[in-house]
Amino acid sequence: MATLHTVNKSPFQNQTLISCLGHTKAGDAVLMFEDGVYGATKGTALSDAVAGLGADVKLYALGPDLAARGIDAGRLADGITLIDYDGFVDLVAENDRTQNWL
Amino acid sequence: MATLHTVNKSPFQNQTLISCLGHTKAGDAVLMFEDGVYGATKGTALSDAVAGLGADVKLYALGPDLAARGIDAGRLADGITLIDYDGFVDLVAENDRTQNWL
Amino acid sequence: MSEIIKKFLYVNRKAPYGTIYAQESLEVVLIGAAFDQDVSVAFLDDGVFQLTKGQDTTAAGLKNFSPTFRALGDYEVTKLYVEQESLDERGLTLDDLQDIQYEDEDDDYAEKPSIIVVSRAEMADVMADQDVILSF
Amino acid sequence: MSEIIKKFLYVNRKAPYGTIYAQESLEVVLIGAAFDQDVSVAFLDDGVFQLTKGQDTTAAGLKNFSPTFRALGDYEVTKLYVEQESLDERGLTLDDLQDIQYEDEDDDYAEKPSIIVVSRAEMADVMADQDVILSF
Amino acid sequence: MKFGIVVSEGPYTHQASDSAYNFVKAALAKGHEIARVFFYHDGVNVGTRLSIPPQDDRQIQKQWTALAAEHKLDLVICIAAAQRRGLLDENEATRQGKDANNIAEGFRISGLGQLIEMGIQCDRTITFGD
Amino acid sequence: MKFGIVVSEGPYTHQASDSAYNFVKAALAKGHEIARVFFYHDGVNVGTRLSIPPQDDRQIQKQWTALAAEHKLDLVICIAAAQRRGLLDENEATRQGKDANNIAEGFRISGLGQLIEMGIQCDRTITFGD
Repeated sequence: MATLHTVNKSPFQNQTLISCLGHTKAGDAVLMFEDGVYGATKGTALSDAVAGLGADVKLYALGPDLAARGIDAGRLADGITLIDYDGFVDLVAENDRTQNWL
Repeated sequence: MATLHTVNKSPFQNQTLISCLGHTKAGDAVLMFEDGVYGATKGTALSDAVAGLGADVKLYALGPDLAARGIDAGRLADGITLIDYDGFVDLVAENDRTQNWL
Repeated sequence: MSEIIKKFLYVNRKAPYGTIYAQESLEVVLIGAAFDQDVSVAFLDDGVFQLTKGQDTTAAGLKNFSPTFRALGDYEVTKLYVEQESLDERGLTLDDLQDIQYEDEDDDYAEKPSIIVVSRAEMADVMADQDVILSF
Repeated sequence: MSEIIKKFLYVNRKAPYGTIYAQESLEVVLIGAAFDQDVSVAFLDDGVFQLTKGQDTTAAGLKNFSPTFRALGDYEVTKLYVEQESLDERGLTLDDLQDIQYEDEDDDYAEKPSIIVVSRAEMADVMADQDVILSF
Repeated sequence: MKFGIVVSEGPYTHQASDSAYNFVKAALAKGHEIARVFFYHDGVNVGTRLSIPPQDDRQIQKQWTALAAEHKLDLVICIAAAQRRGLLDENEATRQGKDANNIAEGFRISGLGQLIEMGIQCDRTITFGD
Repeated sequence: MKFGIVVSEGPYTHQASDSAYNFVKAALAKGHEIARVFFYHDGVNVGTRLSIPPQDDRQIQKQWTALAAEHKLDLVICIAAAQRRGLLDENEATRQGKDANNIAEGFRISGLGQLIEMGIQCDRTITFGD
C-alpha cells in the first residue's frame, strides 16, 4: 500500500519538496517533475537535505523536464532514477494512490 | 536615495522575503502585504531571521491584509509599523523607487 | 448517490486570500459532501492559516469565506486534521483557530470538536490511508 | 523615441518553463530595447536557471526560448547581471550558462561577454541604482 | 486501469496543462483508460477557443480538442470556476445574459460533482497544478 | 505625483488585482495621478466582460470599469499576453478570424511599448503580481 508523491516546484524557491519528504512512508515513491526537477541535482545547497529526508523512499526525476532545463544526467544526485512519461504512467499505476504536492 | 521593497508571499512557503531582506540597503523600507504579512508576526520559526536580516531597514505591514487573515496587532513582531493603503501610497511616494519582489 | 464508499482526503497547504485555492477547495469539500463518501480534510503548512479566527476582510475588499468552515459539520464533514508542527512553526496554537464543532448523531447529538490536532507522523499516516487525495 | 533616458532594471527570479514569467519577461526586454533607455537585466535566485545552456524542450513539448538570450546583444541589451551566490546554492558555475556576447561598437566591434557575475552585495548596489524596476 | 485527471492551472502560464497532456497521451498509448479530464481553478482557461498563441509555439487548446476527438475524451470544465473567470458556453451565456461565449470544441461545462464522481469511479486520480 | 501600475495576475485567483485596485483608489484620493494601469501576464484576464462572479463576492471587472469611468483611467491590456490567453476586442477578433470577443468596457488592447512608455513617463512604477 504505497503512495506516489509528485513535486513540481523548485525547492530553492518553495518549501514543498521538504514538506513532501517529511510526510512520506517507507517504500513510497517521489517523482520530481516540471520545476521540481531542480531538487534532483547534486552539489547544491539542498542536496544533503533531499538525500537525508528521502532515505527510505524511491526518488525519480522526469527526463523531458530535465532536458528542457538543460540538466544532463551527469548532474543527477545519486539514487535518483531517470524516467520518461511512460515511466510516470507506470508509477501511477503501480502505487495505490497519487498525492500531488501543489 | 532609498527603495521601497514589497513582499506578498508567505515566508513559510516561499524564499522571497529572505531574498528581499538579503538585497536591501540601510535606510530602505520593506512592506509586507497580501500573504507576505505572515512574515510580520512574532514567535514563529522565522521571526529571528526576519528581525536579524531586517535590522537596518524599516519594516511595515499592511493592516487590511493582517485583518483579513485574523492577525491582530498584538501578534506583530517588535519594530513592525502597521499601515493602511494611505500609508502604502505615501511609502511609494517617499522612496525613490519601488521594487516588487514577486 | 453511489454504492462505492471511498476515503477522500482534501489537502490544504496554502494560506487564504493571497490565492484562491483555499476558497475553491472549500467549494469542492461542500459539493463532495453530497456523495456519501468517507471524507477527511487535512490542514498543514500554510493551510493551517485558513482556520484562524477573527478574519475580517472588509478593509481588504475580499470575500470572507472563513465562516463556512463552521458549517462543515452540517454537511457531515467532521474530520479536520490539523498538523501540530505546522502550527508551532507559525506561532499558532489551537486557541488561535475557530471552534469548529459537529453534532454526533450516534451520541445523542452531543456537540464535538471537528478539529483533530495530529503530529507530522500521524498526518503521514492519515495520508497513507486514503483512496483519493485532492490537493489545493 | 524618447528624450528622457532612465535606468531600467528587469529582475528575473523564477525558473523557466514551469511558469511563463521568464518567457514573458524576455518579451518585455526585447520591446523595451527599442526605447533607447539604459537597460540592465538581473538574474538571481531561480532566475539564474533561465540562462543554462543545453535546454532541449522537444520531449516536454514546450517552446525553447533560451536562444533568444544570445540575441540580446543585437538589441543593445548588454548588461546581464548574474548573482554568484544564487549560482553557488544551485550547484552552477559560469560554465553551465550560455555564452552570451555583444559587439562593442566603441571598441571596433570587439565581441565581449554580456554576463556580469556579481556578489549579492553588488546585486543590491545594482538594484539601488535604478529608476524603474520591473520584476518577473 | 482507469485514470481521472485534474488540470488546475491555465495554459502557457503554468506547465500543468502541458504535463497533463503528455501524461494522458502516454497513458492512452499504454492502453489505460482516461475516464475524464476535469479542469478546475485557472485550468478552465485551457478551454477557450479565443486564444491565439504565437505560431511557433504549441497550440494547447487545439491539442486537447484533437486528442479528445481521437480518443473520445470527456473534457469537463467546472462551471463555478468558469463563471468566475469568464469561460462560457452558449447555454450559459444565454442564461446569464452575456452576449458572447468562448468555449472550444470538445469541452463541456458541468458541475463540481463530476470531479467527485471521477474520484469515485477511477482507479487513480492525478492532479496537475501549481 | 504620477504613478504607473502593473497588474500581472488574474482576478480572484490571486489578490494582485484587488491590491492594485485598493492602491489606485487610495492614490487618487490623495491627489496623485494614475497615468496608466497596464495588465500583463494573467492580469489581462481582469478585462473580460464574460465573468460572472458569485453575487455575494466583489465584482472585480466592474470595479475597474467604474473606477476608470470616474477618473478617466487608461486601462491597457497587453496584446501579446492577451492573445495567448484568449482576451480579444472586436478589431482583434475580426483580424484573427475569431467569431467572438470578450473585452470589457473601459479597457483597451495595446502593445508592450505602452508598459515601457509608462515607466519612462511616471515618477513611480509599482507592480502587483505573484
